[in-house]
Amino acid sequence: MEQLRFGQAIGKALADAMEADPKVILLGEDIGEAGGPFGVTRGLYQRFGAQRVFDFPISEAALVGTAAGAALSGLRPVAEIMFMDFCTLAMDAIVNQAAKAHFMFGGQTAVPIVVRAPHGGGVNAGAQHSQCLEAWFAHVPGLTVVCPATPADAYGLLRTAIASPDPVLYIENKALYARKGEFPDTPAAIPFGQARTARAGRDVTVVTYGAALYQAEAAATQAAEKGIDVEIIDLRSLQPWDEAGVLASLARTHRLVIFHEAVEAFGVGAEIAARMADVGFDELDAPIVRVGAPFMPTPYAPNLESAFLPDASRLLAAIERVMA
Amino acid sequence: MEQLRFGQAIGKALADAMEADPKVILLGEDIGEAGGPFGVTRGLYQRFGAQRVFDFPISEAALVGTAAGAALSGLRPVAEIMFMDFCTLAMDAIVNQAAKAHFMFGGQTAVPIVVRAPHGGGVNAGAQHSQCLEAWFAHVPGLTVVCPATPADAYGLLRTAIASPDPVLYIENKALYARKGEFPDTPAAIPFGQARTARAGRDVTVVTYGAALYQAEAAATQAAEKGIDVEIIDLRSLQPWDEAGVLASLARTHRLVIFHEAVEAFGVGAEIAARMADVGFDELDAPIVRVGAPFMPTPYAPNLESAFLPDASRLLAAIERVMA
Amino acid sequence: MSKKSTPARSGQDTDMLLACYRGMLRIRKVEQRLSKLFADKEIPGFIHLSIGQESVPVAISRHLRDTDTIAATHRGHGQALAKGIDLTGFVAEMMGREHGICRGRGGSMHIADAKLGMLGANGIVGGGISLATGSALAHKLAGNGDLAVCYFGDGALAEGIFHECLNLAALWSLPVLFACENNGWGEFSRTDRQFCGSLERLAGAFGVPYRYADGLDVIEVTDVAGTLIAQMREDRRPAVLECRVERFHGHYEGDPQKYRDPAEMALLAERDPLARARQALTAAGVDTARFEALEAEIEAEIDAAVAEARAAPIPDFAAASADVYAQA
Amino acid sequence: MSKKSTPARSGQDTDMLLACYRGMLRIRKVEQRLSKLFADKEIPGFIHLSIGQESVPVAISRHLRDTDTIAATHRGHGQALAKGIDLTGFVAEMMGREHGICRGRGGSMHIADAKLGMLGANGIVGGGISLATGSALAHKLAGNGDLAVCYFGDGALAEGIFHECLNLAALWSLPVLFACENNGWGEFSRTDRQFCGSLERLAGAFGVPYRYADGLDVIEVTDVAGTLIAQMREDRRPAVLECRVERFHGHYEGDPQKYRDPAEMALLAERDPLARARQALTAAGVDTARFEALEAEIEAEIDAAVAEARAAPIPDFAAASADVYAQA
Ligand SMILES: Cc1ncc(C[n+]2csc(CCOP(=O)(O)OP(=O)(O)O)c2C)c(N)n1
Ligand SMILES: Cc1ncc(C[n+]2csc(CCOP(=O)(O)OP(=O)(O)O)c2C)c(N)n1
Ligand SMILES: [Mg+2]
Ligand SMILES: [Mg+2]
Repeated sequence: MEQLRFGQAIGKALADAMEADPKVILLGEDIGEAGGPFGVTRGLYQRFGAQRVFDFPISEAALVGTAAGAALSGLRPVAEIMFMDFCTLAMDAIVNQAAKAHFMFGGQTAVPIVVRAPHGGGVNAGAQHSQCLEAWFAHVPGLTVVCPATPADAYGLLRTAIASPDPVLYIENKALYARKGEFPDTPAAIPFGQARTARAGRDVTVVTYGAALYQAEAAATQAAEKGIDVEIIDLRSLQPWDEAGVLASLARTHRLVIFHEAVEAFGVGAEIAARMADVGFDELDAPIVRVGAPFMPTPYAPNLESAFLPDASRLLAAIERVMA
Repeated sequence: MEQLRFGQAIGKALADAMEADPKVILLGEDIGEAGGPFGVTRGLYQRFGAQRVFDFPISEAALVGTAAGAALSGLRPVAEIMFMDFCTLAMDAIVNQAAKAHFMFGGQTAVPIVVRAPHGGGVNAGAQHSQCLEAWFAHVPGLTVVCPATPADAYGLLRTAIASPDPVLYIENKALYARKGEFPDTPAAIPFGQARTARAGRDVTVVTYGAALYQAEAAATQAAEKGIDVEIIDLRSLQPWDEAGVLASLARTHRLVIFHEAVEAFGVGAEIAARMADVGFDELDAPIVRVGAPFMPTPYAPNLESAFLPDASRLLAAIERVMA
Repeated sequence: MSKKSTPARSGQDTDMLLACYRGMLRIRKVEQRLSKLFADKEIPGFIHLSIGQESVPVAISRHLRDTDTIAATHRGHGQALAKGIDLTGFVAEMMGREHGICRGRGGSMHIADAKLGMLGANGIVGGGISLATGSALAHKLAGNGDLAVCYFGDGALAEGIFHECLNLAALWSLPVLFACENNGWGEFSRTDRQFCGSLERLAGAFGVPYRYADGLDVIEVTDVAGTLIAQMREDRRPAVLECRVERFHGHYEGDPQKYRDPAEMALLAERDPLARARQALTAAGVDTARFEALEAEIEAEIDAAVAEARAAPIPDFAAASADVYAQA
Repeated sequence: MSKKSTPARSGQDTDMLLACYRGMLRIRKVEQRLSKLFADKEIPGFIHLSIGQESVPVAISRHLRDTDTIAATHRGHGQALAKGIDLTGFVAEMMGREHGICRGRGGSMHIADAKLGMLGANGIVGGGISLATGSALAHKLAGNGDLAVCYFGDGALAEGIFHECLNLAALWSLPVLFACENNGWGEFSRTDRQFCGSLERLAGAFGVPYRYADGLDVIEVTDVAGTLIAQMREDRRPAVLECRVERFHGHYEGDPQKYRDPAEMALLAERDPLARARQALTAAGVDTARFEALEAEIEAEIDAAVAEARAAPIPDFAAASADVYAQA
């Protein structure tokens, strides 16, 4: 196993997919010669050329809309939205066009696009460059939503996303780009809808995804010192998500905490909690507790943003609460 | 008490607000001379003139963006998005501009806009003219989201929304426009965040909002025949929502079903369920069950759409399940 | 409003005009039947008829291949029929049947026939613009000589996506024909109260060739579209075609059009591309019997399609709900 | 690139040029200090400096009232400073302090001063365009004679919202000045690889007056902006102003600009509006002592602001989290 950075794993998945299938093209602002705002696409323009890697004008609605149109005509475009916050400009193409075409047209067509969108805070970029909006997309029938936490998952899920005939929101936390992790010698595609047990434990299940995983691991370590054995489920896919996997863990631990960076209210965690309060009700020995960002825009000042972002200590407090 | 149609109550709230405050203006496609696609603004152009009621070009992004800009400069615009589905084109103005300005600017400014958006199906209008997307907006700090079910609430919440210094998504189910209901002689503003007990009952709490209320009432009647006494809470406000009110009801009935027209997965009901599985955990005698639309785009064919829309029979089955 | 009718210059010209007339008549007759089926509640929801606007898709489609793609609008029945959509599948779709081209899941605003390169009709004004532009990108990269046609109404000119795609198509030299069916109205409002730009000058601002044609005259549209499309097959660049047409019916079927000036309505008959073509054909010697035969032929086709659609089963909900994703 | 310097035509002209020079110098010096504070990690996040582009906001602001509104961009420090924002509040905001104009909640991309009619800087490219257009609608309805200025970069030209608002402003006669700071770049890509429209012809397509001015010459920009704005106060219509400027620093501070041709970079100094103005002032007899005094004065102001900002407390989280809604 070599070590690879998260951002490099994404770049490698793009490169391997482009190598494997000439129909894969990349569209995005500054992704070409410049290698992308976060360097994720570095070298791809040079390697695959201007007929495969397209620097897009600053027009996000057209970006996703043309990707969808190209997909309807046989290509497999991967569109990069520079910051997930800018998805606001492309919602029609994502939600009303790409997500619905297969169904509305009675199964005649498919829209195999991937929309890559970096989310997350921690870099003092302010309220319009930090949002985690995945819950919106998970609510839209026809979309698939994934959010990897490790380089191996980043690679595997992106390969699956690009191979998928359906539109996929592929969400990458920008704080992870530089983070190194183990990378298999022969990396594999990872199916949608399968969670990964990031840490086995007996006392409480923590469900998380994306960069929050690392805070969860830190909290689990601290909890272990207090004699609490935490199981961590990294969802990886948010739509579909691994309900059976979460339920199986809950059936062992009987306690559930859901942890994510996104705003807690009406976030992804709400759906997990709601399902477990239904299908997992008989397994529950304690309230289901969610830990997410408070209900406010991402603040700029470093001290405000640190207080805003959900962290290990808030998670630990929630773990202790459900253990009490 | 006279009887008024739901759509007329909205029109009256607009008229009264315009009468009371010259800063209130209306912006929307075909809302002027034509009286609006659903007749809601009928007569307002004739009454208040072209300086208060504006027919907007078909450009939804500019519609909400200019409303927000006008609000920043002292007006109180009410913008109509013809179908809620077209909010996809105005998400940036709603989410990145209007919702955040007060916070981002350190409280210097307010953005008193109301975005009126008709949601809901039942008229065989297909996948792009039927969506209930309220969960998106409830997830966005800075926005207020309301969804009335009765003419009186439609009036009262719209007056409150227009008077509010904050951006409000005011969601009206288009199937309700022609529906008549009691209308008080001196209609009052209705505060945000207060649910209404639409039916008192002891056995199970049904939380709902919008047009689904009427299906819930039908289900409650059917349940009563089976000896089940249903309490119906009409949320009215979705962000903020009346957590204390729902909890108080749950503390009496110990059983909770959440019912809405929107797609169930990641919908508004998920948040209600998640909160009750936390703060209401000790009150629960049964799983929390949600009933919403299945995870698919709204289909066109009448038989498909009927099967798609959540109805009293599905709700009744859920009620029976939690009573079992 | 000029009253000169299209001169039928030769036998060949007459054949072509007759073919155009037939295409327009077929759309007209189909939509008149849809209007009736709608009034009889055999078609649910709402439908937008293109009666008065038939010349544009008929003329454009004469120059299209099966592999060329089109993005259609909410007022797109004619666009679909002219591209060659199967009539039974089309009618059955409106009627919400399993044999509908979209298996009853889409309806009038979402008619699509993938085999014919239809990127779908669209319920979002301007929604097809970026789809067509993207499709043109695919054509360009495939090097197949195909092009994409983007139909849109004058109301859609105000949407930002038009600007974004005009820029992209010009910047990247994409073979997309932006075909504006300008009927002067967006729903219940005159377009001149909604949009004050000149389409010709907008196209010019991006260096995109622009041509105007009077939709009253199907031959003029055919000629102009032919010139643009031939050029596009050559140079693989975008172009804009604007056609003035009239919307005879309401915005949606059942719209009483109270907002329209009766005097203006009264003049519509003079702006009927079918009447105009028939006049020219008559002048060229086509006789009544021929017209009657044409009508009968088309009515028979429609009767058969409607009968077949009526007989078709309604769609199965379980199957529909299982078909949200293409991935099995 | 012409080397002629702005002729200072009279004593009055010299005073005006000096005032412009002082305004530009103040922006330059503030941003140079921000650059240092950023390098020293006293400013977090990312900031976009407008060094090389100071002439445009300085020139425009000369014609603005306090009650005129402006929508600023992500590269908007100069736009805010020229409008008169309090320097301490400005610097403290960058430093994330409670005394920041936005109480540390906004940062560089969200600088706003409501008292000065600032509709806010914006992190969304093109995000301010509709805000300014809406503000102009408010001015128009209030009948107050005020106008709105919408600053935007050349990269924003590709966003559809520009088209939508240009149409609206022209259609409704809204007093909004669309002021394009054209620096030839959008992030790391040349704008000519992103946008192929002519702004002049776009404006023309909507019948909106357009003027170009060379941002190298602050007097030229002042004159042209003055003409447009005077006209706008009169006729209450929109106008477009395009100014060519140079972006001396990277897209964001710390950007090594490897993607730029060193030869082009070397020529930048010749395109410095401050150098140009100083040259003209020198020719008009302004001596070194005067320049030094100016610099010293500005540096002292900046020193004081930075010191005060540094001394300010960091914001309180509980207070911030309670201030998401204006409604108490
Ligand atoms: C984005 C969006 N906004 C508004 C509507 C509602 N709507 C449907 S058709 C229409 C008018 C469109 O006018 P035009 O493009 O000229 O087409 P026409 O109906 O005249 O053929 C409007 C406003 C819509 N469907 N989509
Ligand atoms: C909607 C949106 N898309 C992309 C970005 C990322 N971005 C920030 S600045 C910029 C370039 C903008 O270019 P221009 O408008 O010319 O302004 P300049 O930076 O040159 O002053 C881009 C693409 C953004 N902030 N918002
Ligand atoms: Mg029209
Ligand atoms: Mg620029």
